[in-house]
Amino acid sequence: MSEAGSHSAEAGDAGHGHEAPKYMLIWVYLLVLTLAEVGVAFLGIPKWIIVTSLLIMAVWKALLVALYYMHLKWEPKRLRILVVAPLPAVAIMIIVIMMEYV
Amino acid sequence: MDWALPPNYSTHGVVIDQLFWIIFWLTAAAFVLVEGGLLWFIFKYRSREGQKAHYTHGSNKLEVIWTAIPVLVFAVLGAYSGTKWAEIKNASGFPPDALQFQVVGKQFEWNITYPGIDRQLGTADDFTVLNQFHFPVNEDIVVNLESEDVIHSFFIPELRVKSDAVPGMVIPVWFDSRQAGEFQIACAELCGLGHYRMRASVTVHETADYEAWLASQATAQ
Amino acid sequence: MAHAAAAARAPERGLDVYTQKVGMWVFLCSEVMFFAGLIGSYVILRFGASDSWGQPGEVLNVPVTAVNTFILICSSVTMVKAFAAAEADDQKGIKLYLFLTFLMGAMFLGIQAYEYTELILHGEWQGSHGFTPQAGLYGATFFTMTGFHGFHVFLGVVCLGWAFKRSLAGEWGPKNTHGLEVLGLYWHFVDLVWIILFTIVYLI
Amino acid sequence: MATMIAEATGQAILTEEHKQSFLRKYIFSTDHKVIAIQFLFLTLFFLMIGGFLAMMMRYQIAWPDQPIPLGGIFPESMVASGYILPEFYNSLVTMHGSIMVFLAIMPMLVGVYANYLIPLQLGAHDMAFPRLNMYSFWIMIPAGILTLSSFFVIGGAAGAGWTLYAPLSARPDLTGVALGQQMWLASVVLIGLSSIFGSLNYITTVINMRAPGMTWFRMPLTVWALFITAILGLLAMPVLSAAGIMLLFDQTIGTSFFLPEGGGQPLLWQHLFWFFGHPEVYILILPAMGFTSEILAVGSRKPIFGYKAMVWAIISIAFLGFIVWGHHMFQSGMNPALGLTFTISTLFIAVPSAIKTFNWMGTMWRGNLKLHTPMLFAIGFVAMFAIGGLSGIFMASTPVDIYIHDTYFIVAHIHYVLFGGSLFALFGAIYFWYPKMFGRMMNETLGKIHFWLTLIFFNLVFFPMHGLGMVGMMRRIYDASGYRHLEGIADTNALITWSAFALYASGFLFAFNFFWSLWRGKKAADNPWDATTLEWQTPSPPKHGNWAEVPVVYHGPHEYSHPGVTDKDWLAQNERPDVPSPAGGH
Ligand code: HEA
Ligand code: HEA
Ligand code: CUA
Ligand SMILES: [Cu+2]
Repeated sequence: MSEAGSHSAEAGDAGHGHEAPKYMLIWVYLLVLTLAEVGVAFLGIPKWIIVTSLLIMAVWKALLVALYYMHLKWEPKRLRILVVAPLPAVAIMIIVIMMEYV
Repeated sequence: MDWALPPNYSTHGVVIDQLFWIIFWLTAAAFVLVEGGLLWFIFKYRSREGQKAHYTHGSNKLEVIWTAIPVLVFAVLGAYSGTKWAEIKNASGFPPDALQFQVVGKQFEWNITYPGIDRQLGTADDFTVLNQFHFPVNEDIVVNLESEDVIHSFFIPELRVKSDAVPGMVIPVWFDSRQAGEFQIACAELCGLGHYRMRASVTVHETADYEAWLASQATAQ
Repeated sequence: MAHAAAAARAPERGLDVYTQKVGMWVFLCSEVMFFAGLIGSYVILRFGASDSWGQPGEVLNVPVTAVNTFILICSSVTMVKAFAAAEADDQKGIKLYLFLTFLMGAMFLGIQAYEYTELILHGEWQGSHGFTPQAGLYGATFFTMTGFHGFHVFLGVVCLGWAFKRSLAGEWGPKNTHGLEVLGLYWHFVDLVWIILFTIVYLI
Repeated sequence: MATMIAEATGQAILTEEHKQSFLRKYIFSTDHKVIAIQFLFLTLFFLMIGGFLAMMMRYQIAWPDQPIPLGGIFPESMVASGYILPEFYNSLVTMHGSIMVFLAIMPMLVGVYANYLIPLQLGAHDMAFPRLNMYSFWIMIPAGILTLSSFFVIGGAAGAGWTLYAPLSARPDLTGVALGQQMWLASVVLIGLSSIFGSLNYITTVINMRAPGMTWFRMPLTVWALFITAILGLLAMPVLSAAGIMLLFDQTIGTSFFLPEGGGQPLLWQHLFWFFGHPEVYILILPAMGFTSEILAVGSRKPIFGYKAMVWAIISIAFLGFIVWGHHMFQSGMNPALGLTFTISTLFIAVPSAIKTFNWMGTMWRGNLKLHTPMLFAIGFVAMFAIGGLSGIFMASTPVDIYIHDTYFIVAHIHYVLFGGSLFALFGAIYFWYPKMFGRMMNETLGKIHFWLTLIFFNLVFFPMHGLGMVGMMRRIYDASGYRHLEGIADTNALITWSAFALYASGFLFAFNFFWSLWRGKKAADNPWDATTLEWQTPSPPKHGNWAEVPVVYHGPHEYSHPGVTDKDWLAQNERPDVPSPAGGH
């Protein structure tokens, strides 16, 4: 997050005040992770390992997109707070309803 | 209309009524406080010639007081309600020797399956009767609620029982009656155009009468 | 009207980003909840229901969809490149990258349409021929989730076409990047949702 | 989406609008004030419709064995030989509830007043996205048409309750309602879209477009309430849309999300619905609380008591609002272990409401109460909301809810919070902001008569319903005769129905006042109530663009009777920087 410091509150916009992100590098990451996902899905290992590793990779990919392509990494903290605001609601909804079945 | 809960005949209903009246007095006090306060303020502080309002932004002390008191009251009320709720509804805590029935709701009737003389559901002497629910007094009853089509709700006001019957689920409900008598099952969940008339009779027998009724049903079968 | 006569002081500090970007992020928050409703239902139904789900590759054609995922990810990178080009005032780059993004978005939809047709006509699930939205919870959740995602892609493609048209007139540039950035946010979000969907629908 | 991007490319909103055609100025206007007034007329119309449906219901409940007067004018599918049919009664209940909630109260609270007040009270020229704002109004039109016309399609209007529990709502063969239900769902999805567009606008405007000096804690409580409401709407409505679409698929294309025979889960519908539904009821009360705070401060000539506590109360209500939904499902067959959590969270959500109630009383305490019509309605709000809130405590206690769930006790609760709460505050708001909106005052005398009639008949209608609930009368029943435990309630029901007619009639007194004042009302001054917030520092009605020059804010929102000001008992937010502004506390 060192870039965040160089970001001036005045300009206020991503894309200014920080070095051009390495978009192509992220792209390579995403592709490798996708391939890894497809590979893991067809491995003959216990299901729970598959599921956990797939979920981790999916979240990882999603974070890459959000942080780099959507520039969240360089956005002011206030915007980042806004963005994560719905996530607790999502978690509560899904987890509580799932408790119905345990 | 008398403004009262109907008489209660079930054991767990005592708890319900007790809680109802606790909350009643609690809220009555709050009611008097709020409504009385408002009326008093209206009379006392209504605008008059030359009157000036007292300039204040509030008081942290008061703020803390009227946050803390409700928090305390609600913590106690919540804990008590939750405990009683678990006692009433938790299927794992139901008496194991309770008399089991199966009740299946269906637009717009109640099908009651009796355990028969052997007191066991799922045996050959089970039989099903439409819209008539008979059971013995002073005995733990567990009804396994099911539904064939939509959601219904099994409601016996005098026994303080209510639970939805949901298609695809079996929902056990525990209650008893400490007095013999005639009641009704009402359906309390909107279930279609006949919802308002989806009722069944409930007869709570003295133990001996129940056996006799069972025997009479057995011969009728 | 004389609004131009600005006030002596600057407006209050908001989120430190321009209004349209705030608006898009707020909109994406609601989109998160929409997909949470759909994906949550899927998770819950799958977790709690008796219905069974197909193993990866059993019903769905994972290789084809993996290619489609690849396309969508590539379109994300071209989208962000278009934005970078606009910042750098690289007019050729803007046009090229916008066009590529538009094209890949359209390709995604084409492949999804192909996938749907194949599944409906030749899919096999629980002995019945043809895998349709009526094929149990598996079919219902599959088509609803991917369908709504596809619908979002479709909206994005329409907007991309519009943005591309404007790029032909040279309207994007360092002075006018906001539209592209906001469109990009939407497009990346659609990509992000697909990342989740691909994993939980096709691979788990 | 496309519009937002279009707007993102940044055309100046205001400059181009010197000369507008009539159509652009009054019909397809992007001016937030015009849109607000459009919403006002639309929602008052639906209030009238929703009330009319209630009158038909009340007639049936009170006199189930008598044919309804003028029954002949209804189609045979609704009223057969003078008698309301049971399936039509179900449609009446359903459509009454949903029209009131989705087409009357909610859009009146946010569509009208969030639109009107947010830019004006914050010192902005307009909304952040004026065009999107216009769409959010125009989307309501097809939604309204769908809703109204669904009464006249084959099978009639939706009849599974406003909560439309599956499978009843999902399988047309069980109700006979197919198209009507689908139209209902389509209309709710549209309303959801409109409300999301609205919320997006309000949130962005509040965050990014406040005038200089308008810090967070100088925002009027109305804006705070509307802002938090918008967040609730933004996060809750999409869940309803998603669930509604799945239900629509169950209805139309044969999926089985909520149908057990296809492996689906009926309870999933309830969870999703109430995950939306409970935040929804707070959407319906928070703005009302905001208006009340505002009007009470103005009418008491005092700053709001405990402004910061009020703000935090609003925020915590919103937060807790997302974790209490299960209290609607205590008897639904939900896992009983969830009951405890939901009881506790539900009881705790009453704490911020208690804080608010006591702060309202604190605001009136040692005030200089001007009992004009808006003030009367605001006080009425506090009095009635308290009753509604207190009845909520009964249901929040799980064991008690076993007995009173789905009885008229709930119906009493609903109306004390929604009518005694939301609608009272709305009446107050209409009287209060009418001069700003239309440049004329509403008639005070008629207003006071309207208030007293409403207060009296409202209580006569809904207070006895607590008694009906205690006796055990179930909700949504077409005919209560035939139940042994319900013998002897006929008189109460007749009393309720007569009072309901009178209540409805007093609504027309209000309507008369409203329209009469449009043309004949006394010309309003710019600031007829001597209020401090920014909207009153503009002409009545404000010009397009609101301000020639953006105001600069120096003071908190409710500085009445400030000791540093001697010539009058109020200090506008944008006036006299030399008066020291006491920061919070005392
Ligand atoms: C504006 C709408 C609104 C509001 C604000 C509320 C507020 C509350 N509601 Fe209500 N509710 C509805 C609208 C609303 N509700 C609707 C529409 C339904 C029915 C839906 C349907 O099924 O169709 C419903 C149903 C409903 C149920 C389900 C009942 C059932 O179906 O069995 C429950 C259960 O817990 C509940 C509880 C509460 C509580 C605890 C509050 C609390 O927030 C209230 C808090 C306020 C106070 C408590 C009063 C002020 C406080 C004091 C004066 C302090 C002192 C008090 C004490 C110490 C006790 N409500
Ligand atoms: C905000 C909401 C709201 C409002 C205001 C009302 C108002 C009224 N409701 Fe409401 N009601 C609900 C929301 C509301 N209701 C809900 C959500 C349900 C549950 C539905 C369900 O179970 O699914 C319900 C259910 C319900 C029932 C239960 C039905 C049943 O379970 O069988 C009953 C029964 O008496 C009832 C009666 C009334 C009456 C008599 C009014 C009267 O107060 C109406 C009086 C009308 C007015 C005061 C309007 C006056 C205005 C005008 C005349 C317009 C002026 C016009 C212009 C200026 C243009 N309602
Ligand atoms: Cu069965 Cu109502
Ligand atoms: Cu609730």
